[in-house]
Amino acid sequence: MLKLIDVDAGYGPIPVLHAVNMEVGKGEIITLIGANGAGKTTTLMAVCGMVAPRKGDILLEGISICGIPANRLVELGISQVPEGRLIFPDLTVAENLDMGAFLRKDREGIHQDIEYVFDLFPILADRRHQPGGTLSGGEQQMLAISRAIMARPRLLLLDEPSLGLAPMIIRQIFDIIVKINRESGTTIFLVEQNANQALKIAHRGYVMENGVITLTDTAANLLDNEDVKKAYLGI
Amino acid sequence: MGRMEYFLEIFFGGLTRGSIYALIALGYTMVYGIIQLINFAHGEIYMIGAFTALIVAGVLGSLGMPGYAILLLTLPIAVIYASAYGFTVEKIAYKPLRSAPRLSPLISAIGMSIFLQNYILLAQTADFLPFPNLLPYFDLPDFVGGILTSSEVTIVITAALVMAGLTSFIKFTRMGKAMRATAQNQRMAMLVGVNVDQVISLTFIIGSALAAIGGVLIASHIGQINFYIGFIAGIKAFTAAVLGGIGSVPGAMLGGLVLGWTESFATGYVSSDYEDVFAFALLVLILIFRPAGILGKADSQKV
Amino acid sequence: MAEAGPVLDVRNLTMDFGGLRAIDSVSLDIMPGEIVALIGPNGAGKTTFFNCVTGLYTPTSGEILLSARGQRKRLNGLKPNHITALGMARTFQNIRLFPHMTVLENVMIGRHCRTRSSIFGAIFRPPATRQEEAESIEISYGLLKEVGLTALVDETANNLPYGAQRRLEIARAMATEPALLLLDEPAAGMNPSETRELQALILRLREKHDLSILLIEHDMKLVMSLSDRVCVLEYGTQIAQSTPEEVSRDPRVIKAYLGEEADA
Amino acid sequence: MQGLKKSLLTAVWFMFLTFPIMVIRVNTIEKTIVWRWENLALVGISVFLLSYVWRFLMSRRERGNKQNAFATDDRAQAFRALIEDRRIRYSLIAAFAIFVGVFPFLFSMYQVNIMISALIYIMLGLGLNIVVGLAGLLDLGFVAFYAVGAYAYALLNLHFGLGFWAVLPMAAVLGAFVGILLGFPVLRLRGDYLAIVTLGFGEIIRLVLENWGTFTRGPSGISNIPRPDLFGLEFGLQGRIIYMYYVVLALVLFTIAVVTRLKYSRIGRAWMALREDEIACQAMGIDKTQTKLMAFSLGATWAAMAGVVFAAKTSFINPASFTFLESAMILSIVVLGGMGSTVGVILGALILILLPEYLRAFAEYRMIVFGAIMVLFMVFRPQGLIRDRRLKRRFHPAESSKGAEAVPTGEGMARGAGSHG
Amino acid sequence: QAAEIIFGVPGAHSGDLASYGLPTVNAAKLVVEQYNAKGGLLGMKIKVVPQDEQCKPELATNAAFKLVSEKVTVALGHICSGATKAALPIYKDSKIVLMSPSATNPELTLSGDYPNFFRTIGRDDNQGKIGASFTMGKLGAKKIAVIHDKGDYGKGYAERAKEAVDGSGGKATTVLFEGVTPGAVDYTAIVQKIKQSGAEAVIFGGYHPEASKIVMTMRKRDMKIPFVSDDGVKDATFIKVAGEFAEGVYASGPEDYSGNPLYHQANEAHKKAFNADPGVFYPQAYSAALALLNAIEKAGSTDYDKIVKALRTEYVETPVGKIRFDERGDAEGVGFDMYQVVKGEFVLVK
Ligand SMILES: Nc1ncnc2c1ncn2[C@@H]1O[C@H](COP(=O)(O)OP(=O)(O)OP(=O)(O)O)[C@@H](O)[C@H]1O
Ligand SMILES: Nc1ncnc2c1ncn2[C@@H]1O[C@H](COP(=O)(O)OP(=O)(O)OP(=O)(O)O)[C@@H](O)[C@H]1O
Ligand SMILES: [Mg+2]
Ligand SMILES: [Mg+2]
Repeated sequence: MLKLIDVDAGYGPIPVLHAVNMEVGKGEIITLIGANGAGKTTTLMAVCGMVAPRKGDILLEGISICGIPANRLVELGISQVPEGRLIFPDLTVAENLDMGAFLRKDREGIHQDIEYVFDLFPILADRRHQPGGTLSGGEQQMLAISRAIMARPRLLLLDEPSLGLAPMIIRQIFDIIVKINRESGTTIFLVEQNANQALKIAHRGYVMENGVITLTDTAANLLDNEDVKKAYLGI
Repeated sequence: MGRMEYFLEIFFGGLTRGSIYALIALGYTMVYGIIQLINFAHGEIYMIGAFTALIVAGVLGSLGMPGYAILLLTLPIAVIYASAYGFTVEKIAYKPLRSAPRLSPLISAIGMSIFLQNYILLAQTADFLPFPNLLPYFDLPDFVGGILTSSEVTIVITAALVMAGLTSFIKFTRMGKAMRATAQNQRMAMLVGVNVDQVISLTFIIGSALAAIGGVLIASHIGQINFYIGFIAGIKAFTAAVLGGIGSVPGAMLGGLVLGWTESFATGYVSSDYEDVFAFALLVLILIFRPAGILGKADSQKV
Repeated sequence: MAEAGPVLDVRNLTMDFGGLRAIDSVSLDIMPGEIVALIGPNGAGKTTFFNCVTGLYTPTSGEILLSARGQRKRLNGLKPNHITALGMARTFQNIRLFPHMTVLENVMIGRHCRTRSSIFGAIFRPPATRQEEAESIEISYGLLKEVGLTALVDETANNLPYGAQRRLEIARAMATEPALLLLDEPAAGMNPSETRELQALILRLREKHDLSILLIEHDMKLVMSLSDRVCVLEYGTQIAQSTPEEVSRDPRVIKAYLGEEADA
Repeated sequence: MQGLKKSLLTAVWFMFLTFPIMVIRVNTIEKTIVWRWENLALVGISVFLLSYVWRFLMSRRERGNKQNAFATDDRAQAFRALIEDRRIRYSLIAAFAIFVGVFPFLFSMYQVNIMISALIYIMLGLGLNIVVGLAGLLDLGFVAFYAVGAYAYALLNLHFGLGFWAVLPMAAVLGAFVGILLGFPVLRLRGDYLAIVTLGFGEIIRLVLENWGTFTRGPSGISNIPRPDLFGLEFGLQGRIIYMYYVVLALVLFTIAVVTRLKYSRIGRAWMALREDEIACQAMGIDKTQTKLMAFSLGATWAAMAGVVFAAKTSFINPASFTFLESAMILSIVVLGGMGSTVGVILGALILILLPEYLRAFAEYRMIVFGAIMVLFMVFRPQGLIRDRRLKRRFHPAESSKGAEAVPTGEGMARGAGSHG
Repeated sequence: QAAEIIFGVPGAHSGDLASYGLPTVNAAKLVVEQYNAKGGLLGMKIKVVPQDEQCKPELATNAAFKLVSEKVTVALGHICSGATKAALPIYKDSKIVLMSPSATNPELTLSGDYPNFFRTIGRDDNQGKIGASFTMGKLGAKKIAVIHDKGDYGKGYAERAKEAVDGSGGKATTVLFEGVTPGAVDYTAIVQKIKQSGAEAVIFGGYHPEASKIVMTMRKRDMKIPFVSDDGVKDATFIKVAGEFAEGVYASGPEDYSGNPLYHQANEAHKKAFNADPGVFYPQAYSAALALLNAIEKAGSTDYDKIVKALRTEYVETPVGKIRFDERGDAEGVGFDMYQVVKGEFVLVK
């Protein structure tokens, strides 16, 4: 479904990614783990068109998506839970969700999906008329995930969705990710610090160090890998 | 003459002036709302709108067209041209500065304003030019006849209609929604599929169109224009936008009216020597008690 | 030093946002040298509690008392900068460094309330000012050494990796010479090995600076191993306050926060 | 090919855009119309050509953004190495100092006169730089304090016969006082609200000067303001101008010294921190209001002093000199030069004040060219001419080796810093 | 000696007051062209050097220094009195004659400080008195509203007029004395205030843009009271802009020159050359240019003292009449008459 070929990317004069190769199959959950500043977010940004690769190519279902602006990629079915959540602070929770479905035209479906995410995160239903900016950190994270779901994406990019969430909610969120993947066949590209949990739900994983993919394997193998254990699982 | 009548005259005078301020203020507020830029060249767009109208009306007039036909053709052309200028100015002077430090586009705007003023000065004239009265004349009932003129009524009604239209556009259409989202977070707006460049262009186009309408209305009412009219009107309209709460569309309207009334009443009951002093003093006072303007929201950023 | 009284004494703190009661009559005290963790589900009011205590929000009701630097003071109604000067410092849930200033300067800002030099001092640079400045640099540098950032003193803060930014925020807070340090999710976004380093750092700081610490954290492993006492909030009310072990067994806490298979 | 099409389209668009204004001239009274078709062709051709230049510059800018990592670093490094070589640096500085010192004897009075203007604006720019560049308070009414200083001198001289040197410190104090007075109620306003309120204050002060005729002589202004004296010596016009030049130069040097010291002081750091994040600042124990007020009134002090100099230089003042446009110009100096950077502000002032003078050759096209240049400058140099650099501190290996970890000294860590705008 | 006569034209050529300054440049160009076509002056070509100063005092000093450094022979200009005051000492020290077509501030000539200053326009103080006595006498108004534009010129005029009214021994009173903001979006409020004050006539000090706006607003509201103003208003542009509403407006101006063929000739020349009607102060500027060049011609030299002497002794035919200059620098024969707009033209009120 998604393929990164020898991608180099960075910000202004600063290079971050070096010849990154990745592949995400249809309906797969893959996870990208790595230390702070390794370049995980940058990878996602390159995929969603917010950072232009300097070299290499990114293919979505075999078609190059380099140079396509981010807003057009949403039409192609890529949706994202960005780092820092980026809630629209003055829009209410409901309006934020509505924005998530910006490109959709089916009112009925949108309505249903709003109910669906309120089911997933009941606290959002309680806060539905509160401006997004006043939500607590965790509530904002839930809102960001819900908003991404609202776009009914084919490929969902998640940047550290468990950041700042209570343990119970983290588990819940990972369950939800699996659920979305199973129920609607959404392909999931998960970036996580919480490598342990991420690898538990993922099919395959990539490890990134300083902008270079150093290791890739099935999630189960990575969980057993000694280096990974030491560096990322804290065991 | 009765005190009441005098009061009403002053009141409606302020309402007319305020409506014009409001129309221009909308452009400031929308642009500010979306890219946090004080678009100092906006006053010039208003001026260009009026100038284009003058030229078009002149050409049509010389062809011997009847008054209403002139108005019907002139207004849309002025609006189109002002929008085209607004659009182009954004592309040249602001778009390359999207990721620049915050004050850079402000300076670019000041430069643009100087440029446009002198462009008109050189291409047309420095002199004041008579502006034909394009507004329809109709008889008002006797009891308001002494207080109001028909052009004032036209101005107030047009302004109200335009503003109602704009409000519902922003509230109910997809584009309006996209505008609000872009205003809050451009990156995220892009990530939910909003074409941010397009939204920003549209904002400039709408703002410029409103300014052109204001320009044509007030030029018809006052009967003259020159290349410098944009500057003062611009500063006032900007003040109005801030007064109402910059970034807020209803705020700009309210701010325009409040400013118009303040000036009008200051002249009427105190002295026009200090008309502007009152206007700015009011601004300071309001902001001291409502730091985000009358309708502005204190930002709901959380720590 | 005041004798063994609590450093921070919060009584019946309540905070309303419009109709929403974010904190409902919460009481909490922190003894000298103690590390207390504040946990609870998202939106429980933990950050709000911090904001009330540090003066960013004005609480609806309740008492906040701080005993530090040899005096005991009621904090209600004081401005945040005043409270910091009294001996309490904090970090933020969303990192708030001064992005375009250097690492060293960031820490030196923390020295602001402990130094005196005025405009005239700045212009004429009398010996006193020069000495104060030199001292500031020395202390700040020392703190950077403690958090392991000396290699980056001249880097601007926005160029730092995330983990380094967190540590810088802590160093900056320490520069204000607090008796009580408030940390809002310091381990968020860190991987387990980084978290372990953080834990060591916090303990080191406590040792060296006679520090009490109030900590918000969702990483249970960190909370359990670090804190002397844990206070649990849910919907703004306090549902438990006890040792980490007891709290982790408390059924209400498990139900509200940890979830069934608490694997910490 | 692609470029040709683009340029053609651009040309057509601009021909459409400028059509009514450039081509048609109407006389609504006599109902006559003049068509100036030649202008249309002119617009078309020049836009067509300019669009190539524009695209070329744009692509260079893009490339600069993306790939200057090594290329320009080399150049910059080489340049810096040159500058940092002591001998070269000192001889450069000495040469510059000598040039500035003998300037009045090399050039005509006109040149000296406009240089005095530029120096006054350097003072103003540096003053505003404290407020905008360092403390991040957008002040659009800076000219109010300038007016306060100018009028203080003019009036004190008129009524009490006080001289330049007596008034200069008085005006400084007065400026600070007015700064505090105006700043106090409004400094809790955020960002652009502050901007408009200061704009309002600027206008209010000007209007009061204009309307309060009995005190200020209203719009007709005050004339015959004496230039500074030197122990009562009399010079001719030329002598007075040259003396004025040195007086202003000395004041500018004083300003630079003060601003530089402030910038790297405890107060200066607090200003910068305040500019970056107010909430974090408060949490670090900085008194927001007090610190802002300090910046605001210090800026006002400088504006007032510059005002005194200005009044002495022109020997005539009236309220028309203190319009909003003047504030805008001073702000442009700061931003165009590079916010926060002293050298930048100096360059900014020289460019923005001297440019219109040297554009006199363009006669009536002077201001349109000036406006265009302002836009282009910002577009192609958005962060200003000189980017403010933070002072680096080198720690001695001896000191660091005691630490828990090895500390690199200088080079390695300095790279990349400052490359963020 | 330079092989050229440099004819400086400093004034506002950009910014808000450009409309007052640019006509002077045109006038200078036309007159100089005439001379050059005849082979120049004293065997030298004349070159017009405009210098923009936006009516700002500090820029005016720059412009003056610039002209001095370019060895200007004579200068026509400085449009605003303020800029003129700031620049005059520089010309004085460099011994250069400056002649303004528009600076009306009395001090400029009355103070005696500037022997090098001349003007082809009358002084505010005279005009104000004329306006007031005309309004009280001929028009018989008892209650008079005096309005001005807060500017140097307008306010000066209005103050003189007010003095005259108040000092008339009860013949009439000023019922309103206020300044309007030039360039304001509209003047409805002040007009209503005039109406409310019960004034029987309005005296306005200022320029034509504000005057026309106020008059139009008054007339559209059926206020038919007389409107009396100054020579900043007595300008063709006023009639052009105000159109039918200009009818009946009084404005004082230099002694009647509508019968002067030179005046019409100058206007025609402008229309021919620039394809537009001339703006304000054009006749004064045209006259000043003629006067200056004539003085050089008569003096037979570009020597300062000789030019000054010629200006004071030699009469010259100009669009504003046959003039020469008195000791103080005011043009003799540029007194003021009162005019009224009748059928779209200013005609002398007998
Ligand atoms: N906007 C930016 N401009 C310049 N450099 C940046 C920018 N954003 C990130 N970087 C740098 O790029 C590198 C990689 O950052 P990235 O955000 O991709 O890391 P990450 O793996 O997502 O880390 P984290 O776990 O902290 O989110 C870091 O060194 C960072 O400092
Ligand atoms: N300024 C505000 N205005 C309105 N409501 C607010 C405001 N600040 C916080 N709240 C609400 O108060 C509640 C508590 O928020 P708080 O940030 O304290 O939660 P928290 O315990 O820190 O959660 P998390 O662990 O997710 O950060 C939330 O429901 C939030 O929506
Ligand atoms: Mg990341
Ligand atoms: Mg929180």
